[in-house]
Amino acid sequence: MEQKLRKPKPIFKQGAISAESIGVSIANHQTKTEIGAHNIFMGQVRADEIEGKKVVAIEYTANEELANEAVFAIREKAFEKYDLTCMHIYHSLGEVKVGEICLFIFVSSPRRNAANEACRYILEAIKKDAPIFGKEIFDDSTHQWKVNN
Amino acid sequence: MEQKLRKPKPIFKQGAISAESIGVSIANHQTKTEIGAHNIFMGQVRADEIEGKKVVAIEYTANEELANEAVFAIREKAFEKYDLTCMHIYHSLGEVKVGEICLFIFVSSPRRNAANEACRYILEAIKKDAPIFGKEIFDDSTHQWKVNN
Amino acid sequence: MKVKITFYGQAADVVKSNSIEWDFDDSISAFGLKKSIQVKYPQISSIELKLAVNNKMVVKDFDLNDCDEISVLPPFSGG
Amino acid sequence: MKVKITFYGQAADVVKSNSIEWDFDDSISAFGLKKSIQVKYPQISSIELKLAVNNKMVVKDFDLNDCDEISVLPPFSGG
Repeated sequence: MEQKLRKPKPIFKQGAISAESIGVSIANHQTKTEIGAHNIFMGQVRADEIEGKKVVAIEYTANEELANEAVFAIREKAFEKYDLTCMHIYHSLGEVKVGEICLFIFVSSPRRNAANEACRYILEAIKKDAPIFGKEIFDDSTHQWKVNN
Repeated sequence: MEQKLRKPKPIFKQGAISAESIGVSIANHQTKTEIGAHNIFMGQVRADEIEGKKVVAIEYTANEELANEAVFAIREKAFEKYDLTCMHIYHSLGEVKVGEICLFIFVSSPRRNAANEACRYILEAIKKDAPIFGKEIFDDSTHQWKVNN
Repeated sequence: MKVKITFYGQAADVVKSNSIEWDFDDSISAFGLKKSIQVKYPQISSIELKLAVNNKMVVKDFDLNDCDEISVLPPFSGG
Repeated sequence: MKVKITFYGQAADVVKSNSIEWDFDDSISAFGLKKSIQVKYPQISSIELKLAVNNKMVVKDFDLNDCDEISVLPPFSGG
Protein backbone atom coordinates (compact mmCIF):
# COMPACT_ATOMS: atom_id res chain seq x y z
CA MET A 1 0.00 0.00 0.00
CA GLU A 2 1.26 3.42 -0.90
CA GLN A 3 1.86 5.64 2.09
CA LYS A 4 0.61 9.18 1.62
CA LEU A 5 3.23 11.67 2.69
CA ARG A 6 1.59 13.85 5.29
CA LYS A 7 2.93 17.32 5.86
CA PRO A 8 2.03 19.82 8.58
CA LYS A 9 -0.61 22.29 7.43
CA PRO A 10 0.11 25.87 8.45
CA ILE A 11 -2.24 26.81 11.29
CA PHE A 12 -1.50 30.53 11.53
CA LYS A 13 -3.61 33.42 10.31
CA GLN A 14 -2.43 37.02 10.56
CA GLY A 15 -4.76 38.83 12.98
CA ALA A 16 -8.22 37.73 14.11
CA ILE A 17 -10.11 34.77 12.66
CA SER A 18 -13.30 36.14 11.09
CA ALA A 19 -16.77 34.86 11.94
CA GLU A 20 -17.51 34.93 8.23
CA SER A 21 -14.67 32.53 7.41
CA ILE A 22 -16.03 30.20 10.09
CA GLY A 23 -19.47 30.25 8.44
CA VAL A 24 -17.83 29.37 5.13
CA SER A 25 -15.86 26.56 6.76
CA ILE A 26 -19.09 25.09 8.18
CA ALA A 27 -20.83 25.34 4.78
CA ASN A 28 -17.93 23.48 3.15
CA HIS A 29 -18.77 20.38 5.20
CA GLN A 30 -22.26 19.86 3.87
CA THR A 31 -21.04 17.62 1.08
CA LYS A 32 -19.46 15.23 3.59
CA THR A 33 -22.49 13.14 4.27
CA GLU A 34 -20.78 10.66 6.58
CA ILE A 35 -20.62 13.42 9.22
CA GLY A 36 -23.23 13.37 11.99
CA ALA A 37 -21.69 15.75 14.50
CA HIS A 38 -19.50 18.84 14.46
CA ASN A 39 -17.81 20.33 17.47
CA ILE A 40 -16.25 23.77 17.36
CA PHE A 41 -14.14 25.51 19.95
CA MET A 42 -13.35 29.19 19.55
CA GLY A 43 -11.07 31.17 21.80
CA GLN A 44 -12.05 34.83 22.06
CA VAL A 45 -9.89 37.59 23.56
CA ARG A 46 -11.43 38.56 26.89
CA ALA A 47 -11.38 42.07 28.38
CA ASP A 48 -9.81 40.93 31.64
CA GLU A 49 -9.19 43.57 34.29
CA ILE A 50 -6.00 43.32 36.31
CA GLU A 51 -5.21 45.90 38.99
CA GLY A 52 -7.46 48.49 37.38
CA LYS A 53 -6.02 47.99 33.89
CA LYS A 54 -8.04 46.46 31.10
CA VAL A 55 -6.80 44.06 28.45
CA VAL A 56 -7.51 45.57 25.01
CA ALA A 57 -5.74 43.01 22.82
CA ILE A 58 -3.45 40.00 22.80
CA GLU A 59 -0.44 39.99 20.54
CA TYR A 60 0.57 36.49 19.50
CA THR A 61 4.01 35.36 18.41
CA ALA A 62 5.21 31.82 17.81
CA ASN A 63 7.96 29.64 16.54
CA GLU A 64 5.79 28.94 13.54
CA GLU A 65 7.59 25.90 12.18
CA LEU A 66 7.74 24.24 15.58
CA ALA A 67 4.12 25.12 16.32
CA ASN A 68 2.94 23.77 12.98
CA GLU A 69 4.83 20.54 13.71
CA ALA A 70 3.40 20.32 17.21
CA VAL A 71 -0.16 20.84 16.01
CA PHE A 72 0.39 18.32 13.23
CA ALA A 73 1.46 15.75 15.83
CA ILE A 74 -1.64 16.57 17.91
CA ARG A 75 -3.78 16.22 14.81
CA GLU A 76 -2.35 12.81 13.92
CA LYS A 77 -2.82 11.60 17.46
CA ALA A 78 -6.43 12.80 17.54
CA PHE A 79 -7.17 10.94 14.30
CA GLU A 80 -5.68 7.82 15.89
CA LYS A 81 -7.59 8.16 19.17
CA TYR A 82 -11.02 9.15 17.82
CA ASP A 83 -13.21 8.23 14.86
CA LEU A 84 -13.02 11.55 13.00
CA THR A 85 -13.96 12.62 9.50
CA CYS A 86 -12.06 15.89 9.43
CA MET A 87 -10.40 18.56 11.48
CA HIS A 88 -9.47 22.22 10.98
CA ILE A 89 -7.29 24.23 13.31
CA TYR A 90 -6.38 27.90 13.05
CA HIS A 91 -4.54 30.19 15.45
CA SER A 92 -3.92 33.90 15.15
CA LEU A 93 -0.55 35.61 14.94
CA GLY A 94 -0.08 39.30 15.67
CA GLU A 95 -2.69 41.49 17.31
CA VAL A 96 -6.17 40.23 18.15
CA LYS A 97 -8.48 42.74 19.84
CA VAL A 98 -10.90 41.93 22.66
CA GLY A 99 -14.03 40.28 21.31
CA GLU A 100 -12.15 38.85 18.36
CA ILE A 101 -11.42 35.18 17.78
CA CYS A 102 -7.83 33.92 18.12
CA LEU A 103 -8.27 30.14 18.02
CA PHE A 104 -10.60 27.96 15.98
CA ILE A 105 -10.82 24.18 16.34
CA PHE A 106 -13.39 22.42 14.17
CA VAL A 107 -13.80 18.66 14.48
CA SER A 108 -16.28 16.51 12.56
CA SER A 109 -17.20 12.91 13.15
CA PRO A 110 -19.97 10.43 12.41
CA ARG A 111 -20.80 10.54 16.15
CA ARG A 112 -21.15 13.24 18.76
CA ASN A 113 -18.95 11.79 21.51
CA ALA A 114 -15.90 11.49 19.27
CA ALA A 115 -16.36 15.06 18.01
CA ASN A 116 -16.70 16.48 21.50
CA GLU A 117 -13.87 14.53 23.09
CA ALA A 118 -11.47 15.14 20.21
CA CYS A 119 -12.19 18.87 20.23
CA ARG A 120 -11.38 19.05 23.91
CA TYR A 121 -8.30 16.89 23.57
CA ILE A 122 -6.94 19.07 20.76
CA LEU A 123 -7.59 22.28 22.68
CA GLU A 124 -5.74 21.11 25.78
CA ALA A 125 -2.86 19.72 23.72
CA ILE A 126 -2.42 22.97 21.76
CA LYS A 127 -2.33 25.00 24.96
CA LYS A 128 0.25 22.63 26.40
CA ASP A 129 2.46 21.72 23.44
CA ALA A 130 2.38 24.49 20.82
CA PRO A 131 5.10 27.15 21.21
CA ILE A 132 2.77 30.14 20.90
CA PHE A 133 3.11 33.18 23.14
CA GLY A 134 0.38 35.66 24.04
CA LYS A 135 1.19 39.16 25.22
CA GLU A 136 -1.76 40.85 26.91
CA ILE A 137 -1.82 44.54 26.00
CA PHE A 138 -3.49 46.85 28.54
CA ASP A 139 -5.37 50.08 27.91
CA ASP A 140 -2.41 52.09 29.26
CA SER A 141 -0.09 50.41 26.70
CA THR A 142 1.71 48.33 29.31
CA HIS A 143 1.61 44.57 28.90
CA GLN A 144 1.94 41.24 30.68
CA TRP A 145 2.64 37.78 29.35
CA LYS A 146 -0.36 35.50 29.25
CA VAL A 147 -0.14 32.35 31.35
CA ASN A 148 -2.17 29.24 30.46
CA ASN A 149 -3.78 27.33 33.29
CA MET B 1 -35.54 42.62 44.03
CA GLU B 2 -37.63 42.45 40.95
CA GLN B 3 -37.77 39.03 39.38
CA LYS B 4 -37.46 39.09 35.62
CA LEU B 5 -40.14 36.93 34.05
CA ARG B 6 -38.35 34.38 31.93
CA LYS B 7 -40.20 32.79 29.08
CA PRO B 8 -39.19 29.89 26.87
CA LYS B 9 -37.60 31.04 23.63
CA PRO B 10 -38.80 29.15 20.59
CA ILE B 11 -36.05 26.77 19.47
CA PHE B 12 -37.53 25.59 16.18
CA LYS B 13 -36.57 26.62 12.67
CA GLN B 14 -38.41 25.34 9.63
CA GLY B 15 -35.99 23.17 7.61
CA ALA B 16 -32.20 23.15 7.85
CA ILE B 17 -30.15 25.59 9.93
CA SER B 18 -27.94 27.51 7.50
CA ALA B 19 -24.17 27.80 7.88
CA GLU B 20 -24.54 31.47 7.06
CA SER B 21 -26.87 32.10 10.02
CA ILE B 22 -24.32 30.38 12.25
CA GLY B 23 -21.58 32.72 11.00
CA VAL B 24 -23.83 35.69 11.81
CA SER B 25 -24.56 34.28 15.25
CA ILE B 26 -20.82 34.00 15.96
CA ALA B 27 -20.19 37.55 14.75
CA ASN B 28 -22.92 38.86 17.08
CA HIS B 29 -20.86 37.77 20.08
CA GLN B 30 -17.85 39.93 19.40
CA THR B 31 -19.23 42.80 21.47
CA LYS B 32 -19.47 40.55 24.54
CA THR B 33 -15.96 41.06 25.79
CA GLU B 34 -16.34 38.99 28.95
CA ILE B 35 -16.41 35.86 26.76
CA GLY B 36 -13.19 33.86 26.48
CA ALA B 37 -14.48 30.59 25.02
CA HIS B 38 -17.24 29.46 22.71
CA ASN B 39 -18.32 25.90 22.19
CA ILE B 40 -20.60 24.90 19.35
CA PHE B 41 -22.25 21.59 18.66
CA MET B 42 -23.93 21.00 15.33
CA GLY B 43 -25.88 17.91 14.42
CA GLN B 44 -25.75 17.10 10.71
CA VAL B 45 -27.97 14.59 8.92
CA ARG B 46 -25.82 11.59 8.07
CA ALA B 47 -26.26 9.40 4.97
CA ASP B 48 -26.56 6.19 6.98
CA GLU B 49 -27.00 2.99 5.04
CA ILE B 50 -29.36 0.37 6.45
CA GLU B 51 -29.92 -2.89 4.62
CA GLY B 52 -28.86 -1.41 1.31
CA LYS B 53 -31.07 1.66 1.64
CA LYS B 54 -29.60 5.11 2.14
CA VAL B 55 -30.96 7.86 4.37
CA VAL B 56 -31.61 10.95 2.23
CA ALA B 57 -33.28 13.17 4.82
CA ILE B 58 -34.73 13.31 8.31
CA GLU B 59 -38.18 14.76 8.83
CA TYR B 60 -38.59 16.25 12.29
CA THR B 61 -41.84 16.73 14.15
CA ALA B 62 -42.32 17.79 17.76
CA ASN B 63 -44.74 18.81 20.40
CA GLU B 64 -43.40 22.32 20.02
CA GLU B 65 -44.77 23.84 23.20
CA LEU B 66 -43.57 20.95 25.33
CA ALA B 67 -40.18 20.88 23.58
CA ASN B 68 -39.70 24.63 24.05
CA GLU B 69 -40.53 24.20 27.74
CA ALA B 70 -38.16 21.25 28.07
CA VAL B 71 -35.29 23.10 26.41
CA PHE B 72 -36.02 26.15 28.54
CA ALA B 73 -35.69 24.02 31.67
CA ILE B 74 -32.41 22.56 30.34
CA ARG B 75 -31.20 26.08 29.60
CA GLU B 76 -31.99 27.34 33.10
CA LYS B 77 -30.29 24.36 34.66
CA ALA B 78 -27.18 24.83 32.51
CA PHE B 79 -26.96 28.49 33.61
CA GLU B 80 -27.20 27.31 37.21
CA LYS B 81 -24.58 24.57 36.86
CA TYR B 82 -21.98 26.41 34.75
CA ASP B 83 -20.54 29.92 34.58
CA LEU B 84 -22.01 30.94 31.22
CA THR B 85 -22.36 34.23 29.40
CA CYS B 86 -24.89 33.15 26.82
CA MET B 87 -26.48 30.26 25.05
CA HIS B 88 -28.34 29.74 21.77
CA ILE B 89 -30.19 26.58 20.82
CA TYR B 90 -31.94 25.83 17.54
CA HIS B 91 -33.53 22.64 16.24
CA SER B 92 -35.03 21.98 12.83
CA LEU B 93 -38.63 21.04 12.11
CA GLY B 94 -39.72 19.45 8.85
CA GLU B 95 -37.34 18.02 6.29
CA VAL B 96 -33.56 18.30 6.64
CA LYS B 97 -31.52 16.68 3.87
CA VAL B 98 -28.28 14.74 4.37
CA GLY B 99 -25.35 17.11 4.88
CA GLU B 100 -27.61 19.79 6.33
CA ILE B 101 -27.60 20.94 9.93
CA CYS B 102 -30.56 20.06 12.17
CA LEU B 103 -29.31 21.07 15.62
CA PHE B 104 -27.22 24.02 16.75
CA ILE B 105 -26.03 24.53 20.32
CA PHE B 106 -23.84 27.57 20.96
CA VAL B 107 -22.51 28.18 24.47
CA SER B 108 -20.24 31.04 25.53
CA SER B 109 -18.38 31.46 28.79
CA PRO B 110 -15.44 33.33 30.25
CA ARG B 111 -13.64 29.97 30.48
CA ARG B 112 -13.21 26.98 28.20
CA ASN B 113 -14.17 24.18 30.59
CA ALA B 114 -17.55 25.67 31.39
CA ALA B 115 -18.31 26.20 27.70
CA ASN B 116 -17.35 22.66 26.76
CA GLU B 117 -19.09 20.92 29.63
CA ALA B 118 -22.27 22.96 29.30
CA CYS B 119 -22.45 22.30 25.56
CA ARG B 120 -22.23 18.59 26.14
CA TYR B 121 -24.70 18.68 29.02
CA ILE B 122 -27.25 20.54 26.91
CA LEU B 123 -26.84 18.18 23.97
CA GLU B 124 -27.43 15.06 26.05
CA ALA B 125 -30.37 16.66 27.87
CA ILE B 126 -32.07 17.71 24.61
CA LYS B 127 -31.72 14.21 23.19
CA LYS B 128 -33.18 12.78 26.38
CA ASP B 129 -35.86 15.27 27.41
CA ALA B 130 -37.15 17.17 24.37
CA PRO B 131 -40.19 15.58 22.65
CA ILE B 132 -38.79 15.79 19.13
CA PHE B 133 -39.17 12.93 16.64
CA GLY B 134 -36.95 12.18 13.68
CA LYS B 135 -38.19 10.13 10.76
CA GLU B 136 -35.36 8.84 8.57
CA ILE B 137 -36.40 8.93 4.93
CA PHE B 138 -34.67 6.40 2.63
CA ASP B 139 -33.84 6.75 -1.04
CA ASP B 140 -36.69 4.35 -1.91
CA SER B 141 -39.19 6.60 -0.06
CA THR B 142 -39.65 4.15 2.81
CA HIS B 143 -38.80 5.37 6.29
CA GLN B 144 -37.84 4.33 9.77
CA TRP B 145 -38.04 6.16 13.07
CA LYS B 146 -34.77 7.45 14.40
CA VAL B 147 -33.63 6.09 17.76
CA ASN B 148 -31.30 8.07 20.02
CA ASN B 149 -28.58 6.20 21.83
CA MET C 1 -66.13 13.68 29.98
CA LYS C 2 -64.20 14.29 26.80
CA VAL C 3 -60.43 14.37 26.21
CA LYS C 4 -58.36 15.16 23.13
CA ILE C 5 -55.53 12.75 22.37
CA THR C 6 -52.69 13.76 20.04
CA PHE C 7 -50.25 11.17 18.74
CA TYR C 8 -46.67 12.11 17.89
CA GLY C 9 -43.95 10.62 15.76
CA GLN C 10 -44.04 6.89 15.40
CA ALA C 11 -47.23 6.68 17.50
CA ALA C 12 -49.13 8.80 14.93
CA ASP C 13 -47.57 6.72 12.18
CA VAL C 14 -48.71 3.43 13.68
CA VAL C 15 -52.24 4.44 14.67
CA LYS C 16 -52.60 6.32 11.34
CA SER C 17 -54.07 9.33 13.08
CA ASN C 18 -52.69 12.51 14.53
CA SER C 19 -55.48 13.36 16.87
CA ILE C 20 -58.70 11.85 18.24
CA GLU C 21 -61.34 12.76 20.80
CA TRP C 22 -62.58 10.27 23.33
CA ASP C 23 -65.66 10.33 25.54
CA PHE C 24 -65.76 8.60 28.91
CA ASP C 25 -68.77 8.04 31.14
CA ASP C 26 -66.62 7.64 34.23
CA SER C 27 -63.53 9.42 35.40
CA ILE C 28 -60.24 8.01 34.15
CA SER C 29 -56.64 8.52 35.21
CA ALA C 30 -53.70 9.34 32.94
CA PHE C 31 -52.26 5.83 33.24
CA GLY C 32 -55.75 4.38 32.82
CA LEU C 33 -56.06 6.27 29.56
CA LYS C 34 -52.68 4.99 28.43
CA LYS C 35 -53.85 1.43 29.04
CA SER C 36 -57.08 2.09 27.10
CA ILE C 37 -55.06 3.46 24.20
CA GLN C 38 -52.90 0.33 24.16
CA VAL C 39 -56.01 -1.85 24.16
CA LYS C 40 -57.62 0.15 21.36
CA TYR C 41 -54.41 0.28 19.30
CA PRO C 42 -52.51 -2.94 20.02
CA GLN C 43 -50.03 -2.06 17.26
CA ILE C 44 -48.45 0.61 19.50
CA SER C 45 -48.01 -1.57 22.57
CA SER C 46 -44.48 -2.45 21.44
CA ILE C 47 -43.53 1.24 21.57
CA GLU C 48 -42.50 2.76 24.87
CA LEU C 49 -44.88 5.69 25.39
CA LYS C 50 -44.82 8.74 27.61
CA LEU C 51 -47.82 10.95 28.22
CA ALA C 52 -48.19 14.66 28.68
CA VAL C 53 -51.39 16.25 29.91
CA ASN C 54 -51.97 19.86 28.90
CA ASN C 55 -48.31 20.02 27.91
CA LYS C 56 -46.94 18.82 31.23
CA MET C 57 -45.13 15.51 31.31
CA VAL C 58 -46.95 12.93 33.43
CA VAL C 59 -44.59 11.63 36.09
CA LYS C 60 -47.15 10.14 38.45
CA ASP C 61 -50.72 9.15 37.89
CA PHE C 62 -53.71 11.49 38.47
CA ASP C 63 -57.33 11.77 37.35
CA LEU C 64 -58.00 13.52 34.09
CA ASN C 65 -60.45 16.40 33.75
CA ASP C 66 -62.95 17.20 31.06
CA CYS C 67 -61.30 18.81 28.00
CA ASP C 68 -57.78 17.73 28.98
CA GLU C 69 -55.36 17.52 26.09
CA ILE C 70 -53.21 14.42 26.11
CA SER C 71 -50.01 13.96 24.12
CA VAL C 72 -48.90 10.43 23.35
CA LEU C 73 -45.13 10.53 22.95
CA PRO C 74 -42.93 7.72 21.63
CA PRO C 75 -39.17 7.72 22.47
CA PHE C 76 -37.63 11.11 21.74
CA SER C 77 -35.15 11.28 18.89
CA GLY C 78 -34.18 14.90 18.45
CA GLY C 79 -30.74 16.02 17.39
CA MET D 1 31.78 26.60 16.77
CA LYS D 2 28.94 29.05 16.31
CA VAL D 3 25.22 28.73 17.21
CA LYS D 4 22.29 31.00 16.59
CA ILE D 5 19.98 31.58 19.55
CA THR D 6 16.45 32.91 19.04
CA PHE D 7 14.42 34.13 22.00
CA TYR D 8 10.64 33.91 21.97
CA GLY D 9 7.84 35.65 23.85
CA GLN D 10 8.70 36.79 27.32
CA ALA D 11 12.29 35.60 26.92
CA ALA D 12 12.85 38.00 23.99
CA ASP D 13 11.11 40.70 26.00
CA VAL D 14 13.35 40.25 29.03
CA VAL D 15 16.68 39.91 27.23
CA LYS D 16 15.67 42.74 24.87
CA SER D 17 16.81 40.80 21.86
CA ASN D 18 15.21 38.42 19.42
CA SER D 19 18.28 36.67 18.19
CA ILE D 20 22.00 36.43 18.91
CA GLU D 21 24.95 34.42 17.69
CA TRP D 22 27.40 32.83 20.07
CA ASP D 23 30.86 31.43 19.49
CA PHE D 24 32.30 28.64 21.57
CA ASP D 25 35.87 27.34 21.63
CA ASP D 26 34.82 24.00 23.06
CA SER D 27 31.87 21.81 22.39
CA ILE D 28 28.78 22.51 24.47
CA SER D 29 25.58 20.57 25.12
CA ALA D 30 22.04 21.88 24.86
CA PHE D 31 21.60 22.02 28.62
CA GLY D 32 25.07 23.52 28.97
CA LEU D 33 24.01 26.28 26.61
CA LYS D 34 20.84 26.85 28.61
CA LYS D 35 22.94 27.32 31.74
CA SER D 36 25.23 29.76 29.92
CA ILE D 37 22.22 31.75 28.77
CA GLN D 38 20.92 31.96 32.32
CA VAL D 39 24.34 33.15 33.52
CA LYS D 40 24.58 35.75 30.78
CA TYR D 41 20.99 36.91 31.25
CA PRO D 42 20.17 36.48 34.94
CA GLN D 43 16.89 38.33 34.40
CA ILE D 44 15.41 35.26 32.63
CA SER D 45 16.35 32.73 35.27
CA SER D 46 12.97 33.18 36.94
CA ILE D 47 11.25 32.05 33.72
CA GLU D 48 10.87 28.34 33.06
CA LEU D 49 12.56 27.78 29.70
CA LYS D 50 12.40 25.01 27.13
CA LEU D 51 14.87 24.63 24.29
CA ALA D 52 14.46 23.50 20.73
CA VAL D 53 17.42 22.72 18.50
CA ASN D 54 16.83 23.03 14.75
CA ASN D 55 13.12 23.09 15.49
CA LYS D 56 13.04 19.88 17.50
CA MET D 57 12.17 20.11 21.17
CA VAL D 58 15.04 19.08 23.42
CA VAL D 59 13.90 16.30 25.71
CA LYS D 60 17.29 14.96 26.73
CA ASP D 61 20.70 16.52 26.58
CA PHE D 62 23.09 16.17 23.63
CA ASP D 63 26.09 18.01 22.18
CA LEU D 64 25.40 20.89 19.84
CA ASN D 65 26.91 21.15 16.37
CA ASP D 66 28.29 24.11 14.51
CA CYS D 67 25.52 26.26 12.99
CA ASP D 68 22.76 24.75 15.16
CA GLU D 69 19.76 27.00 15.62
CA ILE D 70 18.48 27.14 19.17
CA SER D 71 15.05 28.38 20.20
CA VAL D 72 14.62 29.62 23.76
CA LEU D 73 10.98 29.10 24.65
CA PRO D 74 9.21 30.45 27.74
CA PRO D 75 5.95 28.79 28.92
CA PHE D 76 3.51 28.40 26.03
CA SER D 77 0.36 30.49 26.15
CA GLY D 78 -1.51 29.94 22.92
CA GLY D 79 -5.28 29.91 22.68
